[in-house]
Amino acid sequence: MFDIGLTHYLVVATLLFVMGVFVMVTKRNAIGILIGVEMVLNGASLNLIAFNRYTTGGLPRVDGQVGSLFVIVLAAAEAALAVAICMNFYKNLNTVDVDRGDELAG
Amino acid sequence: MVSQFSVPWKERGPLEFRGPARPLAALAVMVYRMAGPIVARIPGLILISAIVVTCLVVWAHWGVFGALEAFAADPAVNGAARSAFDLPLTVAEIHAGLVQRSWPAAGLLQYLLWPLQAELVRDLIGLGAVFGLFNLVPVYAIWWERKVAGRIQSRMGPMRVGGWHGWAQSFADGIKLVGKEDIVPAEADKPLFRIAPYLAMVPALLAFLCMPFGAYWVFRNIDVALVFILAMLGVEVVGVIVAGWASNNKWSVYGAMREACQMVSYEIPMTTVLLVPVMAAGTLNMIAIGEGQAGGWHTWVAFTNPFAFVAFITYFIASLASCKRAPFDLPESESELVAGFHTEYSGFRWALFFFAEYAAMFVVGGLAVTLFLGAWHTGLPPGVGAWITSALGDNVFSRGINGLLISGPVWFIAKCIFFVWVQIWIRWTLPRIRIDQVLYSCVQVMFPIALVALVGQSLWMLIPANHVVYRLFNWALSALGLLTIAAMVGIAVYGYRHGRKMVGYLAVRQLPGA
Amino acid sequence: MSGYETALCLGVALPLAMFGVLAFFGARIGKPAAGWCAVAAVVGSLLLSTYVTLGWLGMSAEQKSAATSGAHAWEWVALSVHGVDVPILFKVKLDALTVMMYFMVTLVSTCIFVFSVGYMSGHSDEVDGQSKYHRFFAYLCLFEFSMLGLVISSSLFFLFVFWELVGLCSYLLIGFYFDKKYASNAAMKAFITNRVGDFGFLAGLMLVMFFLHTFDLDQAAETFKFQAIGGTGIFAASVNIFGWQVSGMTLATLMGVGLFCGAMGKSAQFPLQVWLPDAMAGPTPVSALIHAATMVAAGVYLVARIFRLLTPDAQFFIAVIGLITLTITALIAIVQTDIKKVLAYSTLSQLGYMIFGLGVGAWIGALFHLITHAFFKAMLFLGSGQVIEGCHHEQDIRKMGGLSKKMPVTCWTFFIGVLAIAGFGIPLAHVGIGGYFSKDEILAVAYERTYNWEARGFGDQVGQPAGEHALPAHAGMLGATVRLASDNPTGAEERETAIARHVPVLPKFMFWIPIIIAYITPFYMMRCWWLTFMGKPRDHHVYDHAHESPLMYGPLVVLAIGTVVFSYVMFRDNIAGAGVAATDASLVVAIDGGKKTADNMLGITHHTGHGLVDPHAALAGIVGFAWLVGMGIAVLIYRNGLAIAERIRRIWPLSWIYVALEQKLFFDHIYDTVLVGGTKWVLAQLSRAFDTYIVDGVPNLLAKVTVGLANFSGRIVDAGGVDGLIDGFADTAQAAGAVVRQPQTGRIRNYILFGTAGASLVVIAIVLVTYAGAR
Amino acid sequence: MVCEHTTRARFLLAGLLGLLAAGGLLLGPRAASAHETGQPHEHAAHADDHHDHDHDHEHGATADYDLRQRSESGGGLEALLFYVFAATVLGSGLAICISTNIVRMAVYLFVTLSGVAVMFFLLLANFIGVIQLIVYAGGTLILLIFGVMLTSKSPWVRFDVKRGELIAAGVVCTVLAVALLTVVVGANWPTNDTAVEGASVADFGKALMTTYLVPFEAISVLLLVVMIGAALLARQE
Repeated sequence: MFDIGLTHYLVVATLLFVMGVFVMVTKRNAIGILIGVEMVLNGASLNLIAFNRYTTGGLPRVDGQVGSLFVIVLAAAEAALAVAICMNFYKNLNTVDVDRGDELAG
Repeated sequence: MVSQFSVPWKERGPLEFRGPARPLAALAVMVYRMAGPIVARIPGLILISAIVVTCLVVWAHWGVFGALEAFAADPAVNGAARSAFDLPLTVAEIHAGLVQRSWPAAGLLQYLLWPLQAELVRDLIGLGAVFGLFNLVPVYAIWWERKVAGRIQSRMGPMRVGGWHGWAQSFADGIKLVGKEDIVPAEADKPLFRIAPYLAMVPALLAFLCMPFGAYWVFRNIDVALVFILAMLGVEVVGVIVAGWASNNKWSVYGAMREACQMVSYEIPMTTVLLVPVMAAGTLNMIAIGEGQAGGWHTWVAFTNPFAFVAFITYFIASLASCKRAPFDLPESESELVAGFHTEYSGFRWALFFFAEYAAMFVVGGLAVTLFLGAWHTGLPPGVGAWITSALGDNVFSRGINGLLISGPVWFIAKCIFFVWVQIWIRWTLPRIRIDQVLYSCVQVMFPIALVALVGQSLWMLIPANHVVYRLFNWALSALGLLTIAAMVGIAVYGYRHGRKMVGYLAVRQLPGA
Repeated sequence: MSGYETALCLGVALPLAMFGVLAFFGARIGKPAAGWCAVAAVVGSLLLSTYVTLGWLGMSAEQKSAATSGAHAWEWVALSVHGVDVPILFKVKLDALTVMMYFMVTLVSTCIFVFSVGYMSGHSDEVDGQSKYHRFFAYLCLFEFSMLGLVISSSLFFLFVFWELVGLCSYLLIGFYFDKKYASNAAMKAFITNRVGDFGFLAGLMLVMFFLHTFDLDQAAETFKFQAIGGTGIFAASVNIFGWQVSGMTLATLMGVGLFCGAMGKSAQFPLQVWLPDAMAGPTPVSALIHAATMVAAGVYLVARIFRLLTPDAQFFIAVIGLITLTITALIAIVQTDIKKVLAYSTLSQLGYMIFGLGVGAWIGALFHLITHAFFKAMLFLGSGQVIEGCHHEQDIRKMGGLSKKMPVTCWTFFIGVLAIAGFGIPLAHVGIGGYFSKDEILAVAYERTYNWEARGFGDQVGQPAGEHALPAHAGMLGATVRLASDNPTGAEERETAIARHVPVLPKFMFWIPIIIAYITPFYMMRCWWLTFMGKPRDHHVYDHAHESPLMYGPLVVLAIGTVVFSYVMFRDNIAGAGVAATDASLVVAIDGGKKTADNMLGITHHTGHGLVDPHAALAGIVGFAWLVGMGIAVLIYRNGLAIAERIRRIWPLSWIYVALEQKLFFDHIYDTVLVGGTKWVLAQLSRAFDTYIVDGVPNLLAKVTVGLANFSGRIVDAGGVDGLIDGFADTAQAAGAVVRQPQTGRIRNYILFGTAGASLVVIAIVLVTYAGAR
Repeated sequence: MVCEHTTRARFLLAGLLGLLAAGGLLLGPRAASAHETGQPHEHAAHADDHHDHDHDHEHGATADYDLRQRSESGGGLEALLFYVFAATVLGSGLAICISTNIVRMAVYLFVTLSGVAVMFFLLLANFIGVIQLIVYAGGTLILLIFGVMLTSKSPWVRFDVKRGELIAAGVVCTVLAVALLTVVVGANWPTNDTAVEGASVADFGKALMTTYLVPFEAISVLLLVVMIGAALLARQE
């Protein structure tokens, strides 16, 4: 209970991931969905870091850290693009409610 | 006939303090009653003695911790026995150690020292020190700003509270602000409105945790301190933005959005130019970067080569923008947005924003000092310190004198205050610029310059340090910096000597009714 | 790498650097300053070339050969042809010809740069509010760089590179006033015409690379000689070009002709001469620098450089081309009324003379003429530019006249130019202006090749292509040095007999036509000069405006001095020195037509003395005073303006000829109709065919097929009672769709939800399987 | 316009996830202690390995002797910090799930990100933690809030989803969580945490410049592309 192991972090990461999915699924606000995505990504990178710390066998290995660095960078890029897209969405439909963007729906 | 504006305070009762403000106010008044008259007599002495006392306290801590370390390391002292909470030393062991090293009052000290070997206790002490400094800096910076503003506008600034040049003005204001009613607009997003000031202040405080006040005077010496402080400066914005948004007030939102875009864009050149000293030192650890400049005036990074110098200037301008000081204080521009993001704030929360702002000023000053202007070093060649050590022997006092004269937190804080002063000075000198100009200057001026400085530095590093070109630029820039400082001091002295006359002149001739 | 090479390379690099500066910062440097920057650059290279030239003049023969051979080479690319390495080396060609050309180019262009500063200062060079001034000088600098590079590069490849660069500069500068239609058209015309020539050049280059396995001029010559002796390589090869089997000597001829095509394009030889007159659309300094003095001469320079790769047939071809050019252009020049056009055609004619000279083997004479011509033609053009500038951009000589009082310096320097091109000199007294000697030398060699040749017992296989019969066994002696008797006669004898076998006797008209033209040249030049400067002013508006500025006539004076003094004193002997290399040719002859007596003309008269005439003596009689005659006639006709000329023009046969000449012998019309029209026609046919048979045809076909199918299905399948089946399907599909449509909400989040559900199912499955396995 | 039942459903779900979290955390150590073979007091030392005090530099003699190596309290401290920040992360995440006000969601996300950053610190990944703070909390999040401000009309605008969707999402996510937790907790991870201190920034840089050079460059190119693309998308015609 008092020595923290890999599993603890994995549990946190998992729950963060699931919450992210839940947010993605239950928000109608485009930026809300984006927030969900960020949560999912955070869960993933927490996972990477945890494994990096607990399975390096004492060596200062950085593989997982590099992975999560890339995750962070990609998240930033994706957020930039997504916000830009939201802007256009808002410009065209005057709302960020993704349900309004259904011109292409059958 | 008596208008409603005629002497309103006569009708009110005396000022009433309620809640947590009451004891504070009482304390402040008491302190003022006692300290005021004395301070009014001997302000300079008090200042110096305060510094000395501070140093002494910290040296005491240093000695005590060092002694504990030594005990724990010493097998003769440190037996196998474990004291409670798994601390390595028992009281008896500490007593033995004290006696062995013939410390005075071992019987009393042992109980005092025992808890200090726990990490947590030490951290709490250090935290207390940092927090105290964090509280002290804005209070005096605000007072100082008002004085400087007054001087620049040919008035005296606050003169009443506390006697000597109204030194206690900020305390009084603080008490007033604490005493004020805590107003939250009805249409505001209340939880966010309440939490925003803390979001703005806490990062500034956290940034203090990694500020290296001296070679060994840092609360947490993490290997990525620089990036950490930058991150804190960046995170501080969230508070501002949230405040602006939660106020549900168009001025506030404008201020917040300005802050957002200004901050996000100015972080880029700032971070870029900060890479220059990092490249020069080859580490992100601020202690290491500071130690690299111990070799005297000319080893300060800003003077090592032209690109570093450019980087220094660029960084300073960008830092003005990043802690939203004039001429970049768009988020709170009184002329357009009533008070920007803190239009709706008042009282304590408002004060918190100002704590955050002035602490941030101190932090960016500290960054500039640590990375470019020889951290906590006087600029005297290291030989002096060595001589002092050899003269007095390596003990607390020689270290103390070293720290006071050659390299130590005193100098660091002095330099930081100097930078705070420069920022204030700039604020009261330059007009505010438009938001588009702000962004233009960032994207099209600062960023290219920053890139040039970065590339230039990386090329410059190819020149060996004993190469004649290197030497030439190094000494030229050092001389330049020296001249600048000398000129500033000279002007300041001149102003100080003629200032009174001038103000008197104004007071006599220019004031209405004269 | 010796100091001279460095100096030359530096001199090449300077204008390039200045080009960069002007290209990037020219606009900021501003109007007069940019020009002076360019002048500074070119003066720099002039100083360098002066240093080289003086050093060269001071050298002894073996020092020269050492300097020539000891050149430093950089390998640029290493090609491999048939496993043989063909490195492309950059190497400074350091020999008399290079030095002289270099000096000439830098000197002339210095004058012209200075002139241009004056010329452009008075010009409106604005295009929609932007000044093109700096651009002009940037182009000039680029041109200077390319021209000098062309001169110093010893590798055919780099020669070609710089060749194209000068072409580009010529294009840019002709089209300098691109906002004017005619200018841009002229630029395009020049460029395209040059492409035609360069195509040939490229083909020749390929042949060189393919068969001689080198680009270096000297090596190529060596290899060529070797192959010619052994009958190997290109002489043994047999190539199928578009079904035309070419082999041996013919192939070598093709190579030479192909390389010569480049020269045809660049120095505007018949049939590609059409672009040069139009190129006068460019600013006058450009015409002077590029289209009179240097670039067009590059063609001649090229032929001189590849001289040793020629075969007798190729040389004959060159001679014929030169002959045609010099003839028709001289004739056209008579009727031109635009002062610059007159000069342009005279330039063409003189270029024709040079090419002709190389064709008949007057290597030294041709190049000598090239340099003298460069001086006086640059001077003439600058003079015309002065006139045009002074006369309010009036170019029609019929509107001028009497300008000698308004612009004396221009007038008399122009007159010196006229004398020079007219070949002013006193025969047999060995006095005269450069032009006289150079042209005299070419004609002398022509005379030698036509009259004395047979008498010397050469060219006995006239008309029989040299490639047909095997080369003589002692072909090793083929290196023909037909030079003065200074070297030992006997060896010379054998060599001449050996070479002479392949060098045919030329037909007589190849001597006589140039002679006639030599009479015409002074006529039209004098006409131009007289109409411009002498007589009574015919257009007072022009006359009143006329003036001249020192900045512009300064260069004129310099060039005049150059024309009178330099050309003979300095250049002749050095080019003769360079001629040593040329006379080393394997199959063709290079004759030194210097002003010597017939006896030592070929140094072998002591045993075949009869029937030989001293060509110079003969020429003295034939054309000695051609300049006097031509100019006299001109003065007679035009002394009182245009009246007499008008009357003459109306006489019947002349009137027709006049029209023909005025229409430039209809070359432009022919090209327009045949080439341009032809191309258009072919394209039209092709596109129409494509449109008809593919764009329309395919859809029509498809439509037919579709209609057929539709009929089939409609009549048989559908009517066959499939409807019920279809309806059944439809109902089923509808029912299914109604069910399946439910989850298709069109909302991404729902899809994410479904995805997540699927994922969780998968995970559960894995977990269950794992634990089942574990249990 | 907040409808009652949806909020109730949200809180119900929140409770459910909270229970799951607690269960996972309680379950975790048992599984972990079953599988982990690492020395307890050694990795107990990692809690605050960056507590470098001045005396560490000073008494080089005591470098081989570290107070915290022997003290179990560090382990307790790590556990404490971990639980505190795990609670922060999960709590704020839950708050995001529940909240309907987009700006509050963003603020909660800020808390989540900071908590994750602290967890990175606990996992000896200082550099990544700082990067998380500066890029995520300092950049991306501000970008998000920026987008919110530019796109929402008033702080009270909220879009609710249908109750059915909520329940479906809740069920699915619960199932997913249960499944994943089963795996995470039940699996036998090959842990050997003998790491005494995390990788330094220098190691990180070396790795980026050697092993991960290609992805690093690719990422940078991608960033450029994204920069241009975002500018293009957000441009005002």
